[in-house]
Amino acid sequence: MRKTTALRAAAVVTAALLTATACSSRRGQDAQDTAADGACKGQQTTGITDTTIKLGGIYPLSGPASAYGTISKGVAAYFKYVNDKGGIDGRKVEFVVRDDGYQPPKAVEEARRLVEQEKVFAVFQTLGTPSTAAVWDYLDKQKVPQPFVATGASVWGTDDKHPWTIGWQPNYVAEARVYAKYLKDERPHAKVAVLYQNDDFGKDLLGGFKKAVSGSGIQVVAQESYEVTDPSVSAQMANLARSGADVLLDVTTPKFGSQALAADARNTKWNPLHIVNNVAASAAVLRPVGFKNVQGVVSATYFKDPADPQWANDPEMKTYRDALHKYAPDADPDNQFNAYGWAVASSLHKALDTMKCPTREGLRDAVRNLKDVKVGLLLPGVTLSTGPGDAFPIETMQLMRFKGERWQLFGEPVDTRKEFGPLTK
Amino acid sequence: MNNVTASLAADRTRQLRAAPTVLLAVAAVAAPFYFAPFQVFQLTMVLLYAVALAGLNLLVGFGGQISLGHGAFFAAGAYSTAVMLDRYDTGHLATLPVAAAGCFLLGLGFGVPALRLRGLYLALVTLSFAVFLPPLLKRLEPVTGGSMGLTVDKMQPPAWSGLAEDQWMYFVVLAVASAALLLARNLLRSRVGRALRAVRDNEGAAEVMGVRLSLHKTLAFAWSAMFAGVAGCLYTWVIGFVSPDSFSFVLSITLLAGLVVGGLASLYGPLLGAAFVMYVPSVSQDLSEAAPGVVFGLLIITVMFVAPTGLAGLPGRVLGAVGRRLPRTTAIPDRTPEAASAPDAEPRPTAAPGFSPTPAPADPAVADAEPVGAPPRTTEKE
Amino acid sequence: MSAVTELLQQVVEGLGSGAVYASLALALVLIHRFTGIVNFAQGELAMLSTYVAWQLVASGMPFWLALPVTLAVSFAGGMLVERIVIRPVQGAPELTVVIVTVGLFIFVNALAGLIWSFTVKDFPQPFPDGGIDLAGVRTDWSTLGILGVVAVVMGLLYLLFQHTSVGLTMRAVACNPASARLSGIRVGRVLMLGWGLAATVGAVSGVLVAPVLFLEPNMMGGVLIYAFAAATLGGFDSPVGAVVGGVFVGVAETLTGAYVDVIGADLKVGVPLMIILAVLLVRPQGLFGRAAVERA
Amino acid sequence: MPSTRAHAGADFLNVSNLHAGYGQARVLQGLDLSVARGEVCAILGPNGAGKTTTLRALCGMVRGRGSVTLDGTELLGRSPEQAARLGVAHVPEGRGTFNDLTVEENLRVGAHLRTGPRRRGRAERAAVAADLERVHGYFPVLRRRSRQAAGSLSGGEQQMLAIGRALMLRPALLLLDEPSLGLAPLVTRELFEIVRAVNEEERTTVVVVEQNAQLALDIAHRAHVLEAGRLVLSGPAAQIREDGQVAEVYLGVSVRSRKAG
Repeated sequence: MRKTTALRAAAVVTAALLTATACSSRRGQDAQDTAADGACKGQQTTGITDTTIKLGGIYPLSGPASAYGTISKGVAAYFKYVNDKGGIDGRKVEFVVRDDGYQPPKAVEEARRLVEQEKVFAVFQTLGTPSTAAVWDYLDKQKVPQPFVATGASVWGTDDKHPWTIGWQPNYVAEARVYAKYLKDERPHAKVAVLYQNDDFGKDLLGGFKKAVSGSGIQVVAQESYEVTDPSVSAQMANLARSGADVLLDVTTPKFGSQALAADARNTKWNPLHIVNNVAASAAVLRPVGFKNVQGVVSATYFKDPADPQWANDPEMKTYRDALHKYAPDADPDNQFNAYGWAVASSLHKALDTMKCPTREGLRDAVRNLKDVKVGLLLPGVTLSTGPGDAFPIETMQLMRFKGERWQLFGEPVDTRKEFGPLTK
Repeated sequence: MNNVTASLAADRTRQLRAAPTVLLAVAAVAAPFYFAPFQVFQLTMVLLYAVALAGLNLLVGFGGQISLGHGAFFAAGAYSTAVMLDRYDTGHLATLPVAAAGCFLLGLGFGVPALRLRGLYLALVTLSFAVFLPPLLKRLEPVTGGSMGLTVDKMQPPAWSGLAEDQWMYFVVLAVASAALLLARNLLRSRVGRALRAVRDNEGAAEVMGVRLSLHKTLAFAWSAMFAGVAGCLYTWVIGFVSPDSFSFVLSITLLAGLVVGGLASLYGPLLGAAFVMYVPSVSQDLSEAAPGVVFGLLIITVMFVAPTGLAGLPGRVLGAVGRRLPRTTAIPDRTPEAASAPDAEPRPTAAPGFSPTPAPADPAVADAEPVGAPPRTTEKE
Repeated sequence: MSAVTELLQQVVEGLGSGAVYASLALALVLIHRFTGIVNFAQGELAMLSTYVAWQLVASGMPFWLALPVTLAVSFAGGMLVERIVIRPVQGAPELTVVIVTVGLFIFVNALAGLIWSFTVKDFPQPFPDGGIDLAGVRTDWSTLGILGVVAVVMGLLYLLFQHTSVGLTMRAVACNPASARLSGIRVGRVLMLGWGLAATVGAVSGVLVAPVLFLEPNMMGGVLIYAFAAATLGGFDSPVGAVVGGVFVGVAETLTGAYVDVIGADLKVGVPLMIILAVLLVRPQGLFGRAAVERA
Repeated sequence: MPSTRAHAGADFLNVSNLHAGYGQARVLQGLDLSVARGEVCAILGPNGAGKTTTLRALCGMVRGRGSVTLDGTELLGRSPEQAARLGVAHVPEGRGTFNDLTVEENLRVGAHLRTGPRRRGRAERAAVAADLERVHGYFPVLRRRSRQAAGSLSGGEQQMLAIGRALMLRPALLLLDEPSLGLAPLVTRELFEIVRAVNEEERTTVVVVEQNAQLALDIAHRAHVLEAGRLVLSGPAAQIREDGQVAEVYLGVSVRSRKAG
């Protein structure tokens, strides 16, 4: 008898719940997905109307990688600036930022939230290789564009199973090729020691470098890795110093970049040519080390460093600084990540402008068909180019050397695709 | 006649007690038809974390041993599943028993040295293990895919079910989680569970009672690791992507924090803790766009202030219906939650066992001291 | 470079990292000794103190004036944290207190990021640049400086505990709080004092390591694990043990990273694990702990 | 039955209608008793009668309701450290020595209230030295073990140390909780003799809780018997010792397991 009562209760509750479900289910929201008519018939227009466009970004605002979270501020500032000027082709941008704490499962959750609840037009951007890799299958299945992801892993360009995902910044292999070319030209018999971060970023760059110098007189004689969780790289630097190499390739993120540069400066017995990779080449990284300690350090870049006085009068830089001041007053305009956000957002603006259809498919195709698109904060000579067989928007970088209190660009911009051929898996 | 009334009354109470469980079950089954897919996904993740927390609960809540390395077992389960799917193309279902058994054995291996380590020291050793695992996974690149991680197929709903992917995943995880939570419950009601609690409450007494201490402590570790491994396996099914940096020591600390926030040594604690871990970061972001961490940190502290014994113990505290712990001549009034939250509460570490770094062996208060982390027994739901 | 010189150079490198670990381990041990809890937020509090010092210097105060001000602020801050954050959960299960410190960790880390951003700050180096060369082995002044200051702090703590009546009171509370109260000691105040002291030692640690590690909100996160290892090795109750443990962990980690190829730099983080495990299996109370220290 | 309020009025320690317990467990339910100045008073009773709880309520370790006055000052609602400042020295069950500290340090902690930061004049130091001397006089063994860690002492020595530390407080009221616990009979007897000497020489009022009723009654002037949190009997120690009924009821109980409740 007890059992029947319980069962009956359960049945009643189930019935009630099912009724409630039928009446107010939130699942039905999928029906709101919209499609276009006319020439673009059948294509998805979710998240885009004649007057609005909704984008969603996933950044680490908390946790160990929160230093990069500020990119979202640069992006948001750009969109606010554009909206005040009338929007993108008359469409006001609504930009939703979600925090994934640099954790892949959280990124999946937020991607689903953006697509299913926020109904964004595209996921712009995801940050970091793990988070991007965790969501690209899902976005591909949902046919949601994932343009200009904030990670330089080469896989975004070499992969052919995810047409909806594309990178933006020069991939790490391309950057490695720039350094390889420089060394081949300047120091054909260099013995190179490498300090690298033990993750996709460090390994991609190191691997690309080794491949690019293979067959030349350049040798990698020592390599030491560190974990992001390590307190310092001084022990690694001591080991590299033992190798007696004459070139140090420094593949680090900002804090470790400062540490490595400082360790190199401290060690008066070992004076290699110090090549620091782009991520750690901001003036903000070099200043704490002391400018006198980083003279002659070489790096490569593709966008204008806001902390570098040589761009102080650059019109786009001025616009950027004014806009950041106005729309993101708590963000530091000197921080290169804010400038990165601005540059990538204006790149998306250009891509949206070239869409044939104002649809998700339109954006997917537009970002894969960019022809020498110029973007204000990118270096002169660096443009966005993609096409069939080329899913790497930026592959050109220019070398620079630190002198006095600023970076000095030297040589011609290096188009790695031209120099080394297209990158394949 | 009296007997009949009494048994009827007992039936009534049993029904009353069963009612929330039944309601919960019905709600659990109906949820994926009501909520949006991403919300269903969130619920799936809650269940998944609840499995891991239930395992941790066996060890910390009932065994009295602190592990800050359960993220590592979680990772082991996730990676073994991903590798099987990626390299050997086994079906999804085949990975579950392997992950479970593998982690059980791993836990058994860990349980042996854990015997010699207590409290703090065990926590630190397990924490170092959790720190060590990501670089190790990167080193084993040929198998684990290195720092790029492995992308594997998620589980797909069979055609006959007529369910969407998120719904199907939800039900699969629901089934596994229910089984796991039931198993945890039964484990605790079995001889093993009683032995575990005896060990927690008083090792000396447990030994006198003839409990084979070392065996049970090792087994507790193994079971606990198995649950974490199963959760890891589910993780791979649901997320379809594993990478070393997904399993940093932050995961281990998050798991422990989730468990304590949810409520140690309680059956619903793991579910509440999992929900906390899952939803509160999002809530934090809604409250403060600029620095979600500030809000998240404050929320953890606030919850611990309001519910020092975890969320599961909160209703009881609010109702004031907690049967307070019966004192003995050595009773420790200071450790009851009431004393802690009373407005005029002063720091009364007087008798808090484990408080003094060197408990005087002669002090009888220590003899029935609770182990580190054990909650006052009032929160037990059993 | 001969093999011996090279080995010695590696040992010196290890001493450098070891000094960093030891300095934070000292603060950890202090709190544990007086309150019996492991303070996960210790490193973050030290980082916060360092930002205070940085802010003072950045606003024009000379370093040697900013330092005592920072130490005083940290002392008061530590007492305040005990009073506001820790005392409300004093009677709760120990794990609850530990989780509160985890919450504090997250809070302080995010707060520092909010106020000072995650950009690396340059922190004035109190020690002269360069170093000395002894038989081909180069030691930076900063390494020597950190080791020296850590030794001095350790010595001061020893004097405080062993030769002052405040120290006696503190040790009595650490040993048996119940009896301490019965002797009329205001345990609450002593606990606040303990937190204040630990925060001060942490501030010293932060200021020492900031020029080497570079100041940003995650500066101390990585150090914490090693400081745990150092403290465990030293028995978690002894300041001397913490320092010896820290130096030992630093040297062992550097040497294995350099000479044991199987381990290499990427897996050297496993060294503290092996050390902790080995030490605890042989001597569960750590190198400097007393047998009775083993805690339930 | 003799009156439960034997000689009220001019009492040094006065307990009236004391309720105390732990959580929901009420141990003392309206206890009344009084102790005259300079008296040694024994509290006896079966396990769980509330003897230890009474002492804990007196020194503030356990909260109580009702009234406890010491020389007219209310003790209830005070913390142990406040009670200590009023001259209540409690030697807890299990002794509660500072095992990591040396014997001398233990004693110095006992004098803590007189050597606090604001009181470290020459006179105070001399007074502490004199107190050390005094305690060493009662317990010569503590002088010999001065530099030894308290944890390394034997049980009897630890108990002496605990009492010595309490005496360093120059207490007005000395509370002893089961001083004989775990000690050999010979040691216990010695200990009780010293307590008697302290009482006689310094006129310190002593309240002792003891399972070994015989011993306690030997040194006590008066005795109170508790049962289930209430006073059931009180009177001069000699009288109670002679009373066959008490011996039967009370000593009979005391033979049973010591720590079951």
